[in-house]
Amino acid sequence: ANGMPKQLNFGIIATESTTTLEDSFGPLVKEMEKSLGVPVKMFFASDYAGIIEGMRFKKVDIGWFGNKSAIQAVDRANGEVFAQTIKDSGERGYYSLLITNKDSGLNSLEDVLKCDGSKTFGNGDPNSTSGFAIPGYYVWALNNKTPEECFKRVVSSNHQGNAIAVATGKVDVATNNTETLYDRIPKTNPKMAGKIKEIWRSPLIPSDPMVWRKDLPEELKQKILYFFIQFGRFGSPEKVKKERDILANTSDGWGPFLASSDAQLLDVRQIEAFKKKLKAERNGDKEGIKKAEAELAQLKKTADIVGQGGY
Amino acid sequence: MDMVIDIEGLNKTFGKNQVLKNINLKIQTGEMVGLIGASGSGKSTLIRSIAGLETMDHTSKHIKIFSEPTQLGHRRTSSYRSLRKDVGIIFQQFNLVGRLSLLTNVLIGRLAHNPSWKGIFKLFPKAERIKALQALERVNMVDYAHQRSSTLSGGQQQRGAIARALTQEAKLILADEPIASLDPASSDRVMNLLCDINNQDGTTVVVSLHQFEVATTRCDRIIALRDGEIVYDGKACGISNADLIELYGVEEGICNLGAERPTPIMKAG
Amino acid sequence: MDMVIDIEGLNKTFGKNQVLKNINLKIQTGEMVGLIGASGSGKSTLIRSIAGLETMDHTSKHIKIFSEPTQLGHRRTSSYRSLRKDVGIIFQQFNLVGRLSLLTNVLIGRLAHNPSWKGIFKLFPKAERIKALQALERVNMVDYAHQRSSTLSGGQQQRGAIARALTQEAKLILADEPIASLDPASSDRVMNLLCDINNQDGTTVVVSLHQFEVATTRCDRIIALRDGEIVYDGKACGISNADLIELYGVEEGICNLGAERPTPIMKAG
Amino acid sequence: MDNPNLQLSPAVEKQLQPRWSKTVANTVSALVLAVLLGASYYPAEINNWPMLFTDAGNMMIFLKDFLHPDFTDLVMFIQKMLETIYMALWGTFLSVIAGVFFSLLSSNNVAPAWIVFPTRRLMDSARAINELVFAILFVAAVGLGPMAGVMALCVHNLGVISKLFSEAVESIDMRPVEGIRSSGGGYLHEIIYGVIPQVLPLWSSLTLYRFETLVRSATVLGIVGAGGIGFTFYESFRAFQYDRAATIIIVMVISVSLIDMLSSRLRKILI
Amino acid sequence: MDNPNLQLSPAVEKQLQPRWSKTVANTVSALVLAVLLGASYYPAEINNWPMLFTDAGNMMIFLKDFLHPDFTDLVMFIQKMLETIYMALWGTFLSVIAGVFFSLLSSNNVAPAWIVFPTRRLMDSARAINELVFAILFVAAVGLGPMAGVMALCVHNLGVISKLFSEAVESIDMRPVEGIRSSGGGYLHEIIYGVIPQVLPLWSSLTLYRFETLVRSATVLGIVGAGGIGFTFYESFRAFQYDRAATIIIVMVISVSLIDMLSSRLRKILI
Ligand SMILES: Nc1ncnc2c1ncn2[C@@H]1O[C@H](COP(=O)(O)OP(=O)(O)OP(=O)(O)O)[C@@H](O)[C@H]1O
Ligand SMILES: Nc1ncnc2c1ncn2[C@@H]1O[C@H](COP(=O)(O)OP(=O)(O)OP(=O)(O)O)[C@@H](O)[C@H]1O
Ligand SMILES: [Mg+2]
Ligand SMILES: [Mg+2]
Repeated sequence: ANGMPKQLNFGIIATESTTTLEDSFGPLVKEMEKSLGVPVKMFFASDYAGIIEGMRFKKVDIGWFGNKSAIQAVDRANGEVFAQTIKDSGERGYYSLLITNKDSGLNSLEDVLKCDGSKTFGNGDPNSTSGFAIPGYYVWALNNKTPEECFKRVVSSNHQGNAIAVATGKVDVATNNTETLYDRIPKTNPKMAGKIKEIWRSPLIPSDPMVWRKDLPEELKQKILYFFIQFGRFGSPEKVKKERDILANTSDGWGPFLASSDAQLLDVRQIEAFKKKLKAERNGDKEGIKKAEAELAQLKKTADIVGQGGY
Repeated sequence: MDMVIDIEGLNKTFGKNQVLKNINLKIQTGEMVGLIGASGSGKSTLIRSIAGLETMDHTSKHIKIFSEPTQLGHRRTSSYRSLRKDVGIIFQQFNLVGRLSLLTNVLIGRLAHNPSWKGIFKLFPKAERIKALQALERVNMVDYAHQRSSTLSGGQQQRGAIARALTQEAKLILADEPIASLDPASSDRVMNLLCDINNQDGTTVVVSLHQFEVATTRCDRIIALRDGEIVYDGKACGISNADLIELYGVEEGICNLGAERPTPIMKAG
Repeated sequence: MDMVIDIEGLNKTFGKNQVLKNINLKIQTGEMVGLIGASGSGKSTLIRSIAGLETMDHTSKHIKIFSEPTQLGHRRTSSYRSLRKDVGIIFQQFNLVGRLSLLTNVLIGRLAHNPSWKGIFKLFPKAERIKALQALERVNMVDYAHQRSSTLSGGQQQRGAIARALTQEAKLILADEPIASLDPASSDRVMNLLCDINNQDGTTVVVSLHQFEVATTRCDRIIALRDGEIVYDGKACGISNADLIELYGVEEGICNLGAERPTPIMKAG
Repeated sequence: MDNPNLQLSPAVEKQLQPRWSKTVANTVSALVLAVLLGASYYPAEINNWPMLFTDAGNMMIFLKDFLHPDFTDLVMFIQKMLETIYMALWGTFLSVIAGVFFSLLSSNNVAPAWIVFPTRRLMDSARAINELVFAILFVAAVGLGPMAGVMALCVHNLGVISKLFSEAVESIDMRPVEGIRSSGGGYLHEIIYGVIPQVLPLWSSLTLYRFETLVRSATVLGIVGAGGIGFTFYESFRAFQYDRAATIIIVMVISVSLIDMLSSRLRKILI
Repeated sequence: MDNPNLQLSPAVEKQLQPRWSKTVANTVSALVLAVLLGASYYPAEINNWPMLFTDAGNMMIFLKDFLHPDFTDLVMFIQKMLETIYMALWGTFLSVIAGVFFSLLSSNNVAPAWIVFPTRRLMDSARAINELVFAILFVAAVGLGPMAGVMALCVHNLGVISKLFSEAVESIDMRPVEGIRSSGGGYLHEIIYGVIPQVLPLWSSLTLYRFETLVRSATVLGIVGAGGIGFTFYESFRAFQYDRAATIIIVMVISVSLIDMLSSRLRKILI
């Protein structure tokens, strides 16, 4: 892979967006083509598995991922985080939530952690960072409990499913995140939004990373990085305004990208490693514990160098 | 006397091929009618039309069964369904249900005599099963009652179909070549049966036959079809050898036929 | 002289019902053999066994066609496939392909005479189509060449099946009740055809028949089956009336039969 | 015949005996089914059924959101539908070509048992292995996009088509095939003249049914980034844009109905 | 018969004329198909096919990961499989019960056209409307869990079963039905004695095929949180635990094969 590729393949994971993805990403990608001088082809996939394996086999060059899937892209598909998206409001991330129905009588995490076995819990998709991993770590692992022993029933769904279930009283507590609860649902279903309240909020989760294939030609990588960093920042106010408008209309509404690195994933990696350790402890798997501890130590060392969260 | 079959101006066309041409036919209660004609002359189509299984062309007038119209022009009337139980049919191709046992096939002839829900749940009273078995006995098939009908030999299937029509105890029986696949003894048995129900029960019988010696000896009245037209309708003894030559539409064959086998027509005449 | 059919110790059982019992049979080139027997006596099963469409019980010895074994005990041999093109069959139930035209059905009889790929792509040379049409003409069916065979009348289908077997130009023809659904003139035409190919081309013909007057006038040799056993095998003239009574297994029927129609056996005897 | 009970011949008496074997077999199968259903009653939570009525109001509320379809993007949806049809067309075409072959090899009345068994197992695997595995497999070779989707759909569809086609083959009337066999026709002739004409009407409806299923397919096309109407539906549905989702549903219902009507028409011509 | 060309009778001459109508119809349909496939060639990116060979190595690398199944959780997978079977059993059972009814109503040879048309359109909708809509619909009524999944599967399956069953009904031999009709049997008798015995073998295989599909189903059961083997597969697959995924695939292939063998066996009994 030393020559410039004839075409750049850009994999985009279709998250819960409000506009058509092609319309949303089209202008940004057009600018990218202009700047790079190579055609950029967008692929909108409903799941990251295809994009990551595509990247592994050099069929995908750049991808937009969530934190957790980015780990896979880095570890499995020889990817590298090079930029981070931020919200057009300037927020650098979002928060994982626990929600209940306004009339549920539950008001805080303590109420949930009573664990009287009378309530039902809507857990997130096991692959979701904010819906499953973050609460799994901060709510359950750190408090040494599991949802299964706390609740009468645990079901799992995506954020929307859980929101509906809470709003209609089909489950008592469920996981969610700030983006879904405060941006999407009020727009699409204000009535339902009014029935839901937040009872717990996680630490900041860094917003989504952009990943490229590490073995792209150096020259191309420089061009890509330059494009992402300057876009919406450099140049005349008119140009910046135009580019900011484009960004604001991309996905859920973005601001200019930040430079980032694999270090952005450290938080989530730590959570995952901690979960592994817990699981190993529960199973009495000594080797597993040792491995997880070693991984945690390694992560800690990296974090000491690059800073927690990679900033 | 009551009119069992009353057909006026029956035309039937398949594609471009007019198979029945302006058929007018009246048959009275208790008649035993033989239907003869060359292969392809329209015998089966006529029988199927009487039974309401083919609809006439719209140029046709009517078909009445027991004085009730079953088809007017192109349309079937509502009485067509209610009359069916009084019309028993022995099909040329038997039309048995292959995957059911012979006995069940014969019991189908009893469906109309029982409350409909009993048939739906396949509940047949013992008396009905006896009736069906006795019908099978009459055609010498009682030993095969529980064999699946698709595995029966040709003649056995034909006798099964006859048994089904007999158990139906219909007032009119339309039999389409009921002895085609039968050996002489079985044929005789079956023709005796048909004559019996005609004589004793007064059932009207229309039977299509290729063996015209059987037709002429067994039937009071012969109807001959040629290319979809009725070319003879009258007493059995009225048919001449010349009629027959015309009927089967052959010149060379018939001499041969006359020479090599006795011509029963002469005898009957 | 060559042996066309050579059967030793053929047994065939369906379920618990032994349908053929220790059949031993030798038929030589050029013979015209009539197979008679009551309905259910095993005629069709015998014909199907000779054709290799039924496998014998493992208690059986062998079936040889043209001196080559096609079945040894329970096993079909490999020569069974290669011999089939020389054995033409007219099935009791015609076995035409309903959705294909009559002509195509007849052309199927020519498949073995052409390179196999031509048949696969449905390419039949003009000469073949002419042959097929001429065969149809011989059974008086040429006008129906392009009609779908499922819409033909019973007798028309039967004649189609006969035309298919004729075009095959086989060395052995097995005909299972080939005239059951035919009117007298057509029957005669078909029997003439079979006699012709037997006399002129030396084709061996085995034909099962219910009309024993036809069997006795047309065939040199009669084989009579009763309940799966060969009860008579010899000249046509050798059958007595008593034989017949025994054959069809009836007491009452046969008198009736004797009285009401001429008994051709007497004449032949 | 008037009083049939009077004197029965021994032959009739014999056949009147009840036949247990069949009754017993039927009862046993009914019992097995009942036990299985009973055992699954609580695990499958069928005991919740009263809620279907008590909480039917919720369903109404949910459905009401679909009552106001938003037609602004109709043209785009139709275009997406056409995109999906392109892919489904190729997926179906390729799998039918192969399916004819494999279905004949997996029909007991056409192929010998030692071929049928392995072919059937192979086709079982084509169905049982999740389509996503095939999707990613082809992504590895041809990259993201429609081609990978077409190939994945094709392999899975091959498994289904072979199964359905071979069920059709196994239910044909064997007499015409015997007719061809005994006329000296070869194996392929038996198939072409005896089998295919009989199954053609059913095969063509089944093909159109599978085509319709592929047009509806979303998961595979989604994961390989090939888009299509199913994917667009997901997008809208997951974003709770039920008004748009309703429009897509209308487009899909119309397409499926058209395909079904085409299949009826085709059938009528072929029968 | 030696030189058939010598003198042909006029009747033979007449039938020798080529028949254009059929040839033309065949050519036209082949052309339409060719044009459709051609038009879809580039949109469906079939032109990428050489990559299937040049990059076949990638496929091998990908498949290699599946070569070392990890059996540690086998018991759990089998249990998940059973869970799915519970749900599929009820889903199939309910939809077959209703499907028999609707399929008869949508068969042209059994029901009048004015009933067939609306019933078919209704069943088309049951198939065309995405299963997720039904899933959420039933979540609204009975909450998350197996029951909502069973109901959603059932409604969708009803659409498919009705279609497949009615195709089977439309391909029966009508002569036995005529036999029953002319014996005075009522409409239901025609169905029970004439139609059902003919379609039973095909119906039972089709039912088992659909059962198998439901067992494999994942999307619906996933969204309603009902779990099952399909969902477990997704989890492993998306976590790139191909060793576990391979084990699940083995479990699924075996189950599907068993169901298929059961269907062959059943067929043999019923034929
Ligand atoms: N597949 C089968 N399964 C069970 N029994 C069968 C099967 N085929 C034939 N039989 C039985 O074998 C016996 C002989 O049948 P076969 O068809 O050979 O009689 P046939 O002499 O040709 O009679 P027909 O003159 O009525 O055609 C019959 O009693 C029939 O019921
Ligand atoms: N469904 C059909 N479509 C087209 N033509 C048909 C159809 N049914 C019958 N025919 C034609 O109608 C004519 C009369 O057929 P029919 O079956 O009434 O003859 P038939 O007198 O019963 O003959 P057979 O003695 O051979 O049974 C035949 O030429 C036949 O080809
Ligand atoms: Mg007829
Ligand atoms: Mg026979």
